[in-house]
Amino acid sequence: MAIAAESIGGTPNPNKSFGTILEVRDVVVKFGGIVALDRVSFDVPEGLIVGMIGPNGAGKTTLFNCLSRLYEVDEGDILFDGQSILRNQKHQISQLGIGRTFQNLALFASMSVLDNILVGAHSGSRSDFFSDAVRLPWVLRENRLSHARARDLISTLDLEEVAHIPVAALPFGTQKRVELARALVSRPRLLLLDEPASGLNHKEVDLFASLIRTIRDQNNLSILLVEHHMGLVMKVSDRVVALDFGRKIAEGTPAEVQANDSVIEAYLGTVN
Amino acid sequence: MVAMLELKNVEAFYGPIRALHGISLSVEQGGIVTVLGANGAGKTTTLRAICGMIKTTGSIKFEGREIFGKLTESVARLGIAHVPEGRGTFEKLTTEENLRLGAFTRRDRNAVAEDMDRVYGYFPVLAERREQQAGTLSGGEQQMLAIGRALMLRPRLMLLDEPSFGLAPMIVQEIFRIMRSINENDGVSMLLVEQNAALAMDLADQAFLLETGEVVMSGDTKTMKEDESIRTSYLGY
Amino acid sequence: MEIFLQQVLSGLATGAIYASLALALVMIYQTTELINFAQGEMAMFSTYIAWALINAGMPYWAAFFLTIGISFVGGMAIERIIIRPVEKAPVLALVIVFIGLLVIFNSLAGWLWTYTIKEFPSPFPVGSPGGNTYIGFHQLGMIGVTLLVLLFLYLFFRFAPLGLALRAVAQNPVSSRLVGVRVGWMLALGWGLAAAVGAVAGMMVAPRLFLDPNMMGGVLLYAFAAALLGGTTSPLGAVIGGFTLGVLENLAGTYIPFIGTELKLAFALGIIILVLLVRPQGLLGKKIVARV
Amino acid sequence: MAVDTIEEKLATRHAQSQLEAKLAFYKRIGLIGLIIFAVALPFLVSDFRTFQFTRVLYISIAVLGLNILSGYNGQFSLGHGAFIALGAYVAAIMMDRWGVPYYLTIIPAGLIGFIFGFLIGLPARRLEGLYLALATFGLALATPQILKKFEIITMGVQGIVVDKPEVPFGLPISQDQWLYFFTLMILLVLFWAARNLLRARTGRAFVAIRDHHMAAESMGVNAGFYKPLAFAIGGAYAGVAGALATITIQFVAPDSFGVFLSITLLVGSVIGGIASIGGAIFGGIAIVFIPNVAEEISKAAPWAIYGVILILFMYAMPSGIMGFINMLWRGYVKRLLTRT
Amino acid sequence: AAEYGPGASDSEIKIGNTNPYSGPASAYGSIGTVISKYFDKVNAEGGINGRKINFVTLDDSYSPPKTVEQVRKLVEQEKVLFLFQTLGTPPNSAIHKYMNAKKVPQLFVATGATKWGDPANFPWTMGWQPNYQTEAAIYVKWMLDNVDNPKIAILYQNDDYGKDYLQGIHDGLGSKASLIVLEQSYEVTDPTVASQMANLKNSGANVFFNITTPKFAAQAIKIANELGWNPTHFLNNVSTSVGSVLTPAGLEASTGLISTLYTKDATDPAWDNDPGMNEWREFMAKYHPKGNVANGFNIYGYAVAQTLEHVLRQAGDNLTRANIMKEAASITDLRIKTLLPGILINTGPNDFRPIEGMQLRKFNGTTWEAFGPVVSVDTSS
Ligand SMILES: Nc1ncnc2c1ncn2[C@@H]1O[C@H](COP(=O)(O)OP(=O)(O)OP(=O)(O)O)[C@@H](O)[C@H]1O
Ligand SMILES: Nc1ncnc2c1ncn2[C@@H]1O[C@H](COP(=O)(O)OP(=O)(O)OP(=O)(O)O)[C@@H](O)[C@H]1O
Ligand SMILES: [Mg+2]
Ligand SMILES: [Mg+2]
Repeated sequence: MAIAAESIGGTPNPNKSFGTILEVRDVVVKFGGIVALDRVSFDVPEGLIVGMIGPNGAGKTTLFNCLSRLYEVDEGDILFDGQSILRNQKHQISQLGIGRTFQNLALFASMSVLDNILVGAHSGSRSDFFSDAVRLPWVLRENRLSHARARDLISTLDLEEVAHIPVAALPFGTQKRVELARALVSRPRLLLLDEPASGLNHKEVDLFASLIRTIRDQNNLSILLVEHHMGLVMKVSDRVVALDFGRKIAEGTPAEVQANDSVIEAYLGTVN
Repeated sequence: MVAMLELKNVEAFYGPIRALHGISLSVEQGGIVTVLGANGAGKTTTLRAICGMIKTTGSIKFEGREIFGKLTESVARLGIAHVPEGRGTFEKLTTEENLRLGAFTRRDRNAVAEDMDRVYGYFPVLAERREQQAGTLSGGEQQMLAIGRALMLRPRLMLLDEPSFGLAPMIVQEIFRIMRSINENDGVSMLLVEQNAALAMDLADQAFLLETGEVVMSGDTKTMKEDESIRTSYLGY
Repeated sequence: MEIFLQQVLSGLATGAIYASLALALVMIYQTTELINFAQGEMAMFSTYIAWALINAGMPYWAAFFLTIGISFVGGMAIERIIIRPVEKAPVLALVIVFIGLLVIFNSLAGWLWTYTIKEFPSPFPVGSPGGNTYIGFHQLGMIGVTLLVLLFLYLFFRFAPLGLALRAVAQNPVSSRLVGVRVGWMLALGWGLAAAVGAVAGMMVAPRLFLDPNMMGGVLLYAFAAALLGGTTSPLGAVIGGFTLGVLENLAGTYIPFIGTELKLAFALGIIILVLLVRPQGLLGKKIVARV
Repeated sequence: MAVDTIEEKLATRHAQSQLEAKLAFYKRIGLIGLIIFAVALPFLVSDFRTFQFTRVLYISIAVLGLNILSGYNGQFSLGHGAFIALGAYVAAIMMDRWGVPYYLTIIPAGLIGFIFGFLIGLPARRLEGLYLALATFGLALATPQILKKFEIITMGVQGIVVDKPEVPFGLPISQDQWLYFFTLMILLVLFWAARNLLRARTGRAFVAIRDHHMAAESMGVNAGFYKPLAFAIGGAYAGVAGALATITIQFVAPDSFGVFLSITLLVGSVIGGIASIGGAIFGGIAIVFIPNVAEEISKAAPWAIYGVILILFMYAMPSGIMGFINMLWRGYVKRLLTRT
Repeated sequence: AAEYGPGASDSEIKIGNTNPYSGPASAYGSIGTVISKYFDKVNAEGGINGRKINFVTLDDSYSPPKTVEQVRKLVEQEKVLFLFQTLGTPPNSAIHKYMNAKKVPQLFVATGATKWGDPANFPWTMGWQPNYQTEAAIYVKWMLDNVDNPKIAILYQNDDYGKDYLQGIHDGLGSKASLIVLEQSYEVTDPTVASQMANLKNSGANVFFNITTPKFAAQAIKIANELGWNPTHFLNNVSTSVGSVLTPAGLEASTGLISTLYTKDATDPAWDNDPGMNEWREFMAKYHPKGNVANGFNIYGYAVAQTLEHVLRQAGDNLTRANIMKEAASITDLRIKTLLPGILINTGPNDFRPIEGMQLRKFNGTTWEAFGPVVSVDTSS
């Protein structure tokens, strides 16, 4: 990855505006007898990176799936920009301005990198099947714009060499970058990243940290980041939320959470 | 003493693409070897080659016998367990069925039951999720399941492809503890691919560094840890 | 009321026909997660083998079990020889091979034994219990045999580790190999068992439907529907599905004038699809969830 | 993948784009050549052969519809023949009852195919894989029965006979040739439209749903709309094909639209290459000519030969003819790449 | 001097045919096969007027579009002199217009629909067998004369063939159509007709018209017996084979069935020593050993091929399409030895229905016994 590494470190984000972009209110999700989320509440302030940590099975991905409306919320509410998103359907979420990546990769295996990213632009474009079929001029214009944006991201994320290769044949780390590009192409305002650094080695994690911050700064993004790589979480997060057994057990600055006893007991272990 | 596993000049192919360009490495009886390398270096491919999962050339010997060209299932039946990249969960089966499949080749029912309890002891969360459809487990739970399933084989050699993948820090420590204990108590040898190089280097006696399908450096872990480039790229200090 | 009873019983008897082939479909589904479109024709072909054996003077039960054996081996051979080259091909390529097998068996049977219908003996006594006009010994026997096959499959999947291995192979052959499951043999075993179960089905239905190369053509769709209605992974579901379908179509054909006998199948299918819309895993199938 | 300097990177990229341009040029030349060949064909062969190729053309249109639905959108249909039947009857009834000229039946047939496709696609949203196969198989099975049932409209088992279109504008060609050109024209328009559609937003949405349903939704693709849309487009293509079939055969009857028609379409689609546009043409050729070949080989059991041909085909080309051609093409490109 | 149309020459007469050798109707394919074999025999014995018969028979799977294609191939590419015995109502309907526009004879088509005997509108098309409506009308007439207080139940195949019979029954009943208490149909793809039979029995009918093809006929007879239903049971001519329908259904259950026949039945012991049938048996043994003698189609095909042979002999050296049609329309009192005694073939410029007579027969447990004279009902309307 050839990402400029200027903005490594915890320099405060100049775009910070202190509005709240996402409010999670007392969310409960149950699967049969299992309570995966138990009255979880927290906010993501606009322009900040909020890290979310917690043991395996704590409910982090479940929360993401609620935000994407892939899972139904049993109780509680989720507000984006002050509006409940629970009235929206899954496909409307990206249009609201929430983009995401997936923990276990969810790429379109047969498509090329470029096409994968272009699907990400779906919600940002308007053409319908008829205008597509007869190539109306405005469709071509729109298409050119999506392509330009995708090309931009391809070069930012250093994917040029593989732009036309079907994603299934790419190494894991590259696929993760494709997912990131796909999430970014629709210019989301809130980005949900589910374990973006898993499978990366130490150097790659460092590069990734700076990449996230650059992207955030350039696009005025807010980010909710789930990660087990504590180094990364501590480095990039402005705030951290910790979950355990579906409950929020701590919230605060990275340093506060890292020092929290319940977090150490449930998550970090004593050696760290 | 013959090496437990010995790869000589192994090349591997995805269709026409050559992903390994002649790898040689060996794992001693009872030893732990780690393979490091950047994304796409060929670590996973090396493990796949050993298990006969892709087209390969060269020689692969297990306990002195050539296993090159054997079917994957026959390799497994020799006592080689593989925790694959991406976990390879049987998504529609339950947690317990996944574990039972791990012991498919074994006939010692009682010991299997014991091992099942042992795995549940290592990963209590799996015990709670016994009847849950494995595909709905969280990422980390599935990773535990993959490791548990490999243990159910009672292997003599374990191939571990990023066992810490997606696991919470505490569980990672736990898993490395388990690996060490299995290695020490049961004499299980291990070939470990791991991004958390610091932990891997602590556990292993030998390390191999791969770059674009070739071994570029190897040696015992103590000396390797001293290496400047390894420190900056993999260990981060 | 009498006609109602008549139709229900006749529906059960017909349902047993659907159920018996549906069991074969469930068997193959467990190993491949696919429906073998040639299953019906394979069953028909097995029945011709039995017919030829009986005609050559072999006692019924000897022919019955020999046919099951031949079908088992034949099913394994088909998998090893014909299916294996496309094992890794896209699913649709496999479907085309199934269609190819279907027409080959049909045409081969027609060529060897002509399209003239043949009588096939029933192992059960002629007539009906107490001389009733509702249900005969053969139909009862057929229902009984179907339940026996069901029991066998249930025990097989419940207790034999092989049953679990078969399901594993269907879902994830790569991981199956990693735990030491001999995938090739499992597939062959699945095909062999499906062919054997199909042979039983064929020999049970032939006395009712008469043996001809198209005997199973019509049954296949019903069996397919029955298996899906019951839940493709559940042998018991398939049997319940078969009986339900048999009764449902009879009642629809009898009591809904517009549907009549022309659209009774379409109607029954419509109902099944409605059920599946509400309960996509079928009546007894386990709900399978995909998550990210 | 390790390219070190910017200069090197730019140089390889330049070479690559030159190569791409060259390959695109070859493809275009090939396509133009094919079209010229298609136009010249009726002048090279007999009227009977021309008629056969007309069948190939309209069947190809139906297969393309199925490719869009099953190949690109991943919705497996065993009942596509129902839409052909629909289009065929729309055309037959318009021509026979209302005296509408044949060329005015094409668009209504397509539209009605579209609407019915959409309606059938609505419940199909909740059915996947085998369940959809069953539902569509049922549709195929019920088609002739429904056509027989609604005798007042369809004339029941008797079928409807229509007239053969006359050659317009006093062109010096035979009726069969005219029909061929008429069909070819429609085919070219529909293939062009399909190509545009599949390369654009809609097509990407179709494939995204096929590849990863949930991720597609999260990217903003409304599967609840696009899945029925794929059915609708598949239905529209099949409807047009049905109208052309009526015009070409001049007869419709329920028994022309049995289960076997749907199965045949699927077979053609897979043999041609299901997730491809060009494959539809090979599919059409396969559907029309494989039975003839089978018959040439054995009169006694042509169907057995047909089955054997199918199986052998799948051995040789598991991804269909187009998949095979693509493989050769990629091999060729690779050789070009290594040479530069 | 000889006159030739396409496909005819000093040495050869080329004849086209389509048959379903594949697909759901493939049982009919044996007709095409036996006709081919018959022409092998004709050729082996020196041909017709010194010319060999070249019988080109193609598969159409009973699918009309396929028939059109195959027939165009025969006419335009193979350039046959005429078509003979193309099989099935829908396939023949599909080519009806084409054949008449091209003025190519569509001779002795293998279907019993009424529309093939319409020389005024379709002078190039001719049927052969008694049409289904005639047969149905014969049953109805006899029933009205002989059954007290009839209540009629009908089982029919839901296709052109079944509907034609149904039409015949309705026409025959005329104003008495209300005597029908229940009609039930089945599809050829149905596995069984058990449900229909239960309903028919339950309707309280005492007359049963069984309009089914062999497999379903056997099922219906068997099931009626199991249900303990004993109506006056009319079985259509299509399914009268003793060997392949009545024996599987059970001879006892079949006793009392009424049908009309026009061909002899090889499995009927009455014809065991019949010279006409012995000729046919010799033919089967020598030229078609794989053919099933219990299959009535083998007698049917033999008889219709003999009819054609007669026409071609009569045409002599004038082998134009027009003359073939003319000769086909001038047959008088032709007797074919495998047809029942008393069945004569007659055609004329306005009579395109070669066989119109049939004889009612009743099954006595071993054989079909004739009763009453050869009857024919005029259905040309
Ligand atoms: N569809 C489901 N059905 C049943 N249980 C589920 C389902 N989805 C999630 N769970 C359970 O809910 C709990 C929370 O899962 P989730 O994936 O949110 O965990 P997580 O915090 O993301 O863990 P990880 O760090 O391992 O990814 C887990 O115990 C999991 O087994
Ligand atoms: N299925 C595949 N098809 C084609 N090429 C592949 C496939 N899997 C891997 N490769 C290629 O083989 C090379 C080695 O990949 P491999 O997966 O072994 O890397 P790795 O070292 O395990 O990387 P990672 O850390 O990302 O897991 C890569 O260049 C990759 O693109
Ligand atoms: Mg998670
Ligand atoms: Mg790897």
